[in-house]
Amino acid sequence: MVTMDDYKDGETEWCPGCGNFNILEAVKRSLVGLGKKPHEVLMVSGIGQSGKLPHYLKCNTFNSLHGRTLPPATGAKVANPELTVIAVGGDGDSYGEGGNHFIHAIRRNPDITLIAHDNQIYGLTKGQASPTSELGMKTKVQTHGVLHTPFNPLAVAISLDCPFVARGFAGDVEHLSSLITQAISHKGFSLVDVLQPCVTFNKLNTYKWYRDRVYKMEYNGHDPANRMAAFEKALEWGDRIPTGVFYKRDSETFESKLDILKKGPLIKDQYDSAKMDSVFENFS
Amino acid sequence: MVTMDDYKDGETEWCPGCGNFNILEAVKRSLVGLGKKPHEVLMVSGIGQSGKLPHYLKCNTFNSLHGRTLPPATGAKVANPELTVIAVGGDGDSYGEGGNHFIHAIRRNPDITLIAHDNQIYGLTKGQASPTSELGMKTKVQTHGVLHTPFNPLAVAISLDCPFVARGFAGDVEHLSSLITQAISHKGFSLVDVLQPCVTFNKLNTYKWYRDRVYKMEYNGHDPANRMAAFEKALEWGDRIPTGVFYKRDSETFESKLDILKKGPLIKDQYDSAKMDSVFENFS
Amino acid sequence: MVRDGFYVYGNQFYLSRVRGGHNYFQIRVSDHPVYALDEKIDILVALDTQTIPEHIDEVKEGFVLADESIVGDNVDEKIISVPFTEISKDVSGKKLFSNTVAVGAVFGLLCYDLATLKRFLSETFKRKGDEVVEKNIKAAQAGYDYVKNGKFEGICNYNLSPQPTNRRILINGNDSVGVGALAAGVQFLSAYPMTPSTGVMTRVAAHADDFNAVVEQAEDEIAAINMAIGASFAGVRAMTTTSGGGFCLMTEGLGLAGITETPVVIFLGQRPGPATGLPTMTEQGDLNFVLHAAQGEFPRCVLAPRTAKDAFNQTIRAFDIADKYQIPVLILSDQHLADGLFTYERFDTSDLKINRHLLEDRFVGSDYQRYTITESGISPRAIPGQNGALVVADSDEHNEAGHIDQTTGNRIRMNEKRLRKVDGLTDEMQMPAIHGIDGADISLIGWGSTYGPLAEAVDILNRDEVSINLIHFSDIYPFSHDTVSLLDGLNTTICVENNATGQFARLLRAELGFEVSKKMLRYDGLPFTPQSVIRELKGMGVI
Amino acid sequence: MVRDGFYVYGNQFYLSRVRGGHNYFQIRVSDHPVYALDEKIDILVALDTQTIPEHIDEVKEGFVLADESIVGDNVDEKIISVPFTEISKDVSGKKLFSNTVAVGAVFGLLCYDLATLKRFLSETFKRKGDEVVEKNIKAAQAGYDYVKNGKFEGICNYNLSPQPTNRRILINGNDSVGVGALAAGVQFLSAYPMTPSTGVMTRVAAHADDFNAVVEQAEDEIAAINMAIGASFAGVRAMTTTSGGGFCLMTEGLGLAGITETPVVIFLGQRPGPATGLPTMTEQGDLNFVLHAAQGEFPRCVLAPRTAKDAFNQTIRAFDIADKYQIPVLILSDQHLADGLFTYERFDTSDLKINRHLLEDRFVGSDYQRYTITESGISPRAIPGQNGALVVADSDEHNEAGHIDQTTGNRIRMNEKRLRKVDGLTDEMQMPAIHGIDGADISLIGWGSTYGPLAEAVDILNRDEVSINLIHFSDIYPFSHDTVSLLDGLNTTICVENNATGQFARLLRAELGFEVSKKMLRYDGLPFTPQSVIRELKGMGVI
Ligand SMILES: Cc1ncc(C[n+]2csc(CCOP(=O)(O)OP(=O)(O)O)c2C)c(N)n1
Ligand SMILES: Cc1ncc(C[n+]2csc(CCOP(=O)(O)OP(=O)(O)O)c2C)c(N)n1
Ligand code: SF4
Ligand code: SF4
Ligand SMILES: [Mg+2]
Ligand SMILES: [Mg+2]
Repeated sequence: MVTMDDYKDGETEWCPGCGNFNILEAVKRSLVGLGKKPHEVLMVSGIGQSGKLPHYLKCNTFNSLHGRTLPPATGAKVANPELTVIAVGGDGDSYGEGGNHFIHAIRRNPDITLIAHDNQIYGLTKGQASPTSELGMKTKVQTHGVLHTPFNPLAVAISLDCPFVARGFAGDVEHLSSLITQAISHKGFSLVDVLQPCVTFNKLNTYKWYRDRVYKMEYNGHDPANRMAAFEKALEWGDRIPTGVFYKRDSETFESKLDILKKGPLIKDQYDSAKMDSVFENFS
Repeated sequence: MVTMDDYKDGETEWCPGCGNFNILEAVKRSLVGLGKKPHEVLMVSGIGQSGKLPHYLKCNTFNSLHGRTLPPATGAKVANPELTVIAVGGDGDSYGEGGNHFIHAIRRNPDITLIAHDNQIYGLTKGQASPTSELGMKTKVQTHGVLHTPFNPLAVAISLDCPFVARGFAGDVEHLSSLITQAISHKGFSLVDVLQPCVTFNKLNTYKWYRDRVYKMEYNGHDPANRMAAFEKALEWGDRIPTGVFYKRDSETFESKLDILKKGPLIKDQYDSAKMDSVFENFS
Repeated sequence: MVRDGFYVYGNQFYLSRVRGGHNYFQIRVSDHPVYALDEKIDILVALDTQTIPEHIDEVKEGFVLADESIVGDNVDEKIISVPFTEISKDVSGKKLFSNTVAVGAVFGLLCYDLATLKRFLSETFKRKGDEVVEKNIKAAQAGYDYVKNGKFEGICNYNLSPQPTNRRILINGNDSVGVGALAAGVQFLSAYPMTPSTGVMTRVAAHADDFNAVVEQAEDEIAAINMAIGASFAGVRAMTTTSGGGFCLMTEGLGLAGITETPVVIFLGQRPGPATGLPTMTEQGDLNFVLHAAQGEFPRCVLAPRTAKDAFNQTIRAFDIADKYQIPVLILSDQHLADGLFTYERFDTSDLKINRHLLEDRFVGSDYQRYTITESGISPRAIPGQNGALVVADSDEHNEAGHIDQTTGNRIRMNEKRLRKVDGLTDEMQMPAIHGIDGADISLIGWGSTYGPLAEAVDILNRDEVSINLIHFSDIYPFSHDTVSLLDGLNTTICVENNATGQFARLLRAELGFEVSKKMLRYDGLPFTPQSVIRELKGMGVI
Repeated sequence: MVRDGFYVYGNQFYLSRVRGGHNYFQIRVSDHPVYALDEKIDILVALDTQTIPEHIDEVKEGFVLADESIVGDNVDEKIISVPFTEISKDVSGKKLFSNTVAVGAVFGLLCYDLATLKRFLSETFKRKGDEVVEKNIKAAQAGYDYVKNGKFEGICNYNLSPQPTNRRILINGNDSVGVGALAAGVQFLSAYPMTPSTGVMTRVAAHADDFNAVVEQAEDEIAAINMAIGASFAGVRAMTTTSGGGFCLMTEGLGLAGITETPVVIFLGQRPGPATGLPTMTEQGDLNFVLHAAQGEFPRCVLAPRTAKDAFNQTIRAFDIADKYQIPVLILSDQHLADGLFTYERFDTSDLKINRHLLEDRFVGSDYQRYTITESGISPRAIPGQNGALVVADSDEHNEAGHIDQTTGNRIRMNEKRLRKVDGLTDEMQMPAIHGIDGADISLIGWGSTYGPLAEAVDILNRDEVSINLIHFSDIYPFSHDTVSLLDGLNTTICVENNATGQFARLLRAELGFEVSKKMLRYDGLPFTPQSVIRELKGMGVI
C-alpha cells in the first residue's frame, strides 16, 4: 500500500503560510489515495515557486524551464503512456510564458493533469503582475495598476472544449485533493486551476479574500456536462467565486489516437534494422 | 479624396484563384471607404502567403517574423496612436506560432485590427495542417489525418471578452469589406477571422465547401451585444457556418488607459535632460 | 536514369511562393558519381519566358528546348523550338501533358531509350488510372518523335549506355537525414514546418508506422524541442528539425538539454538570414550561432554533412553521440544539401546496431541518482520508473540526486562534470576528409555541403596539373585532436564558405589558433559550383 | 553614510527563494571610492544561525554582532552578543524592530554619530507615520547605547569623520542602467521579469510618468523584444531587459532588428547557466551567445559596463549607437554589477543632448525609400507617415524600397550594405581602460563587471611593488582598431573571467589573433574579490 510517507521529501523553501504547502499536501493525498507508487508518477514543473513542488515530493521529476511544463510532459507521456504525468506551474508559467502550450495542449489532449498554482502574482521574481492579476493591482512594474483584463483560464479551456476543467482553493485541502484526484483519473487533458494565496507579495487576494468569496458549485446544482452553463460559471468572478468541476466530458486522448501506441509504449519497442529495405524502395 | 488607385502596388505572387486576392481587395475598399491615406496606415504582417499582403498595397509596412504580427503592431500603436494599425497574418501565424500574443493582445486591448487569413492550412510551407485544420485532414505530416481539435479563434476571443469578434468569407468581398471597415472603426482589439480558400493545398475547404455552408448572422437575428449568444454561435461549425459580427462591446483601449498618452503621441515628446535631477534624489 | 546505372545530381531553385515566379530545376547525368552542378548546361528546358534570356549564356555547346510561345523574340541557333502545348493538345486534348512532352523531347535529344521513361511514367501515374498513364506515354512518345525523327533528325549526338541496376538510389539531403534517423531508431520527432528542413519531418512521417515512431507537429518551435526533450527523458530517441528562425526559439531548450543532460538531436537546415531572409535559397550563415546558442556553458556536438550519404551516416552518429554523452547534437545542413539529389548504391544497413547507452535494469535501484559524478563526466542513465527508480532532472543547478542546489561547491563539481564530457567527445571526432593530391601547394578548406563542388573543382584542377587539394570538415565541433597538426602542415590555405564573414575561418582561429591564408566567400544565396570556384581562384591569382 | 561623504560599496547574496535560506548583504565603507568587496570583514551582523559558523573566519580583526539566540554554542572573543529582540520588545513591545536595534548597535561599535541614522530613519518611515518613526529611533538608540555605553564601552575604535555632502549618490548597476535609459530618452520599455535584470524595468517604471515613457510587461520575451522593435520602428527610443533564458527567446527578434535595421537596446543581466542555472548568483557566461545569437550575419554592438557609473554612460551610448547605426545594441551586465551598490558624485547630465539620427521632415518625400544604399551602409531613416512618407520594412531580404526581393544581385548589395556599417561602428569603439602602472610585467585582462575587484587587486599589488596592471574592456564588440597593438605591447597577460571556459580569451583569439598567456577563471557563482585574485596569482606562481 502506498502511504503518505512514500511521498515525503526534503526541506521546503516556501514562505511560512504560503498556499503552496496546501497544494503539496493535496497532491500527496491524491497520489496516495489513487494508490500511485512514486516511480509510476512523473511530475513536470516550470520555474516559479510552484515549480519547486516536485522537489518536495518523491517521484520522477522533470523540473523544466519557466513556461515549459506542457511540452516535455506531452513528449514524456507519448514516449511512455504508462506514466501518470502531472504538470505543475504557476499562473505566469501556465498562462503567461506558457500560454501557447496551454491552448495547444488542450487541442492535442494528452492524458495529463495540469495543476496551475494561481496566486495572481509572479512570486519567485518578487511581485509583478501575472496574467490573472486583478485589474488595478499596483506593483513596482504596474505603477498605474494592472491595465490588462485578467486571463480567464477556465473560460478559455471551456472554449477549447477541454475535457476536464476545475478550480480549487488552496485553503481547502480536502476539496482540492478531491478535484486533483478526479482530474488525474479523468482521461484526457485536465486543468485544475488553484486559487493560491501568496502571503508575501499578493496583499489583495489573501486567504480571507478568497474565503469570503469561494463557494462549491457541486452544492449549487451545476451540471458539469453542460458546456454553456460551464462557460457562464467560468465568467463568474467577484463577490462570489465558484470552485469545483466546471466542465467534464469524455474524450479520446492524444495517445489513444496514435495508432502506433496500441502496440505498447514506444520505450518498449525493439529496434530492427531489417525494416530499412522498405524505406530504400522509395528512392530507386 | 482617397481612391483605390492610392492603394495600388506591384505584382502579386499568389496562386491564381487564391482567396487572398479577395482579402486584398476588401482591405483596399475598406481603407478607401474610411478615407484613410496610405501614410496614415501601418500594416504589420507575419510570414506566410498572407504576410505578403501589405507588399501589394501602398502603406507603411512592417513585415515581421512568422507569428509576430501583434507585438510590433502593439509597440507601434503605443508609440504613435495616430497610426491606423492593422495586423494581417495566416492561421498559422496568428493562432499557432503567434498563439500567445493572440491571447494577450486581446487582454491588453490596443486599438488594432487583426485580419487572420484562415485557410485552415500552412500555405507557404506547402500544405501542413494549421491550428484550424479539420479533424482527419491528411497531409504529408499528418499522415493519419489531423488529430487535434481545431482551434476556435472566435470562441477563444469571446472567452477573453475581445471587444470585436467577426468572421468573414473571402468569397464575399463586399460583406468582408464591411466587416473590416467595422473592425477598423471599432475602438479596441478587433478580430476578423477570414475563411480563405487555398486553392493549391487545401482541397477540402474549397470555395464551394465554404459557399455551401456560410450564412450571414445579421439576417438571423443574432445580437452581437449578447456574449453568451456570441459564444454559442462561435461553437457552430459544420453544415452551417455563421459569418458576420459575433460579438461587440465598448471598451477602454490600452492606449486610452496609458495616462501618458493623453499628452499626445510619444513620438512627439520633447526631450528634457533637466528632469534628471528628480531621479537622482532617489539615490542620495 | 538512376535505374539505368547513371549517376544523377540535381538541385532546385525556387522562390518563396507557391506558384509562378522563375523556379527551375537543374539535373546532371553522368556515368561516374557526381555531387555538384555544372555551370555548363547541355540541355536547357525552358518552361517560362524568363528562362531563355537568363540562362542561355550558360548553354555552351548544348541546346535549348522550348515551346514556341516561350521562344518569343529570342534568336539563337541553339534553340530548338518544339510546340509542347500543341503536341499535348494533339495527343490528349489538354495542355496538361506539355511537361511530359518536354521530357520526351529531352530523351529524343539524348537518343536515349524511351522505354525507360515509359516504365517510369507507368509507375508514377499508376494511381491515377490507365487513361492518365496512356496519355502520358503518348505525350512522351510524341515529344520524342518530334525531336528525334522530325526536322531535327540527326541532332542527337550523345552516347549514353545504360547499365541497369536495382540497388541504386536517387536521394536528397533531407531524405537522407530522415532515413538516417529511422535507421538510428528515432521514435519521436516533433517539429514545426520550416523551409528547407521540412523534408526531414515528412520523410520520417512517411515511415513512422513501420518504425514505431511518432511524428508530431508542434504549435511552435519552443514546444517542438521541449517535447522532444520530454520524450527523450522518458526514454526514446528523439529529434527536432528546423531552420535558423525556428532554432532561435529552440535555444532555451538547447540549454535545458545541456543542464539536464538529456540527449536530443537537432536538425538545422540553413538558409540565408538574417531573420526570414531568403527562405528558399542557401547559405552557411548559422555556424557561429549553433556553436554558441544558449546562455551558460555546456558541451554540444555539431556535425555538418557533406553529401546525402554523409548526411545519412552523420545522422546515425548524431543519435549515438547524443545518447552516449547525454548532450544535444546538432546536424547542420543547408538548402543546397537539403534539396540536392544524389545517386548512390543503396546504403548498407545490414549490420547496423544501436546502443542506447542506458543502464541495465540490474544496475538500477531505489538509490539511483541521475547526476552521479564520474571521471568521464557521464552519469549512468536510467529512465523514469525503470526498475522502481526515481529519475529527477532539473534546469536549475542541481546536486547528484537532481535536486536544486545553490551551494558553490556543488556548482563547481557539477559544472566541471558536464564540461569534462568534452574530453571523451573530442576523442570521438573524425578528422577532415582530404581530397586530391597530397602535399599540394594550395589547400581549399571547406565544411558541410560545399564538398561536392569543391571536390570536383579540385579534380578538374588536378587534371590540369594544378597542385591543389581539399581539406573538408564534416565534424565541426569539437575538432578532432589532430586537426591542428594537419592544418599546420598545409601550404596556402583558402577557406571557402557560403557566407559573407568567413565564420569557419574564424572558428579555426578561435579554436585552433590557425590562420587561413585567404577566404573565398559566396553570399548571394546560391551554392558554389566547381566552375565558380575555379573562376574565383583565378581571380585571386592563386592559380 | 553616503550623505556624510563616505564611499560605500555593497552587494547581496541571496537564494532563489523569497524567504528564509541564508541570504546576506555585505557593505564596505571607505573615505575613498571603492568598487569591490573586501574579504576581510570588520563588522559581521549575524541575523541567522548559519552566519556565524560560515563567516566568522572572514572576520579577522573585527567583531561579530549577534542576538543572543543566534550566538548559540559559538564561542569566540570577537562575538558581541546583543539581545536585539529583547531590546526591540522593550522599547516597542514588538520583535519587529530588532533589525533597527542591530543597525544602532553597529553605529555604536563604529562610534559613529547616531544623528545620521536618526535622520535616515525619519525619512524612510515618514510614510508609515510618526509612531513608527519614533519606535525605530528608540530602537536604534537602545542598540547604540547597549554597545557604546554598556558592558562593551570603549570597544569602539574606528575613527570615521563625516564630511556631509548632498551631491553624493548610492546606486547599483541596475538602477544606473535604468537612469541611463531615462537620460537617453527611452520612451518604451517592454520586458518580462527575470532576475537579475528586473531592477532596470522597475527603475524606468518608477520615473516613466515624468519622462513620457511607457513600461509594458509583456506576456513573454518574444513579445517583449518585438514590441520594442515595433515602437522603435514607429519612432521612439525603445529597449528591453532580460537575462540569458529570456534572451534565448529574443534571438529571432534580434535578427529582425538586424535585417529591418531597427534600433533597439537590449539589456542582459547574466547569471550562471545553463538554463535556469543559479538565478541569483553571478557569471559572465553569456558572452559567446550574445555575440553570435540569431541566424545570418548582421552588425551588432556589445557593451559590458564595468561599474554603476560606466553602466549609466554606456546605456546612454547604447541608445545613441543603436540610432546612429540602426542596429541592435546589447548591454551585457551580470548579477554582480546589477546588485552592486556604488557611491559617486551625482552624475553630471547638464549638457546631455540626444541625437535621434533621423531624417528631418524637409528631406522626406513621397519617394522615400527606407533602405537606400549608401557608402556608410546607413540608410537615412524616416518614421512611418512622416511628412506623408511610406516606410516599408521587411524581415525577408528586400530591395531599397523595403519590398521582398530574392534576386542574387540585390542580396549581395543589401547584405554588403548592412555589413558595411561595422566600419563606422568600429571607429566609434573605445579602447580598454588601463589601470595601474605602465609597462608592467604582468597585465590582467578583464571585461565588464570584474573591474572593481581587479582594479583594487592591482592597487594593492602596486603598493606592494608588484609590477602589474589591468587592461579592462567595456566595449566588447566590435573592438576598437588599436586594440591589437595595445595587446601586443604587453608582457605576461592573464585573462580573468567569471566563467569556466574563458570566453573572452577566445574572443581575443578569434577577433584579433591574440593569445593570452594564462587564464584565471571563477565559476562558482560568486564574483572575484581583490583578495581572491591576489591569492590566485600567487597560486599560479606569477607573483
Ligand atoms: C524565460 C524565462 N523568463 C523569465 C524567467 C524568470 N521567472 C522565473 S519564475 C517567474 C514567474 C513566476 O511567477 P509564476 O509562474 O506565477 O510562479 P510563482 O512563483 O508565482 O509560483 C519568472 C518571470 C525565467 N526563469 N525564464
Ligand atoms: C519561426 C518560424 N517558423 C517557421 C517558419 C516557416 N513558415 C513560414 S510561413 C509558415 C506557415 C504558413 O502558414 P500560415 O501562417 O497559415 O500562412 P499561409 O501561408 O497559409 O497564409 C511557416 C511554418 C518561419 N518562417 N519562422
Ligand atoms: S513568495 Fe508567495 S508564492 Fe512564493 S513562497 Fe512566498 S508566499 Fe508562496
Ligand atoms: S498556396 Fe494557397 S494560400 Fe498560398 S497563394 Fe496559393 S492558394 Fe493562396
Ligand atoms: Mg504566480
Ligand atoms: Mg494558413
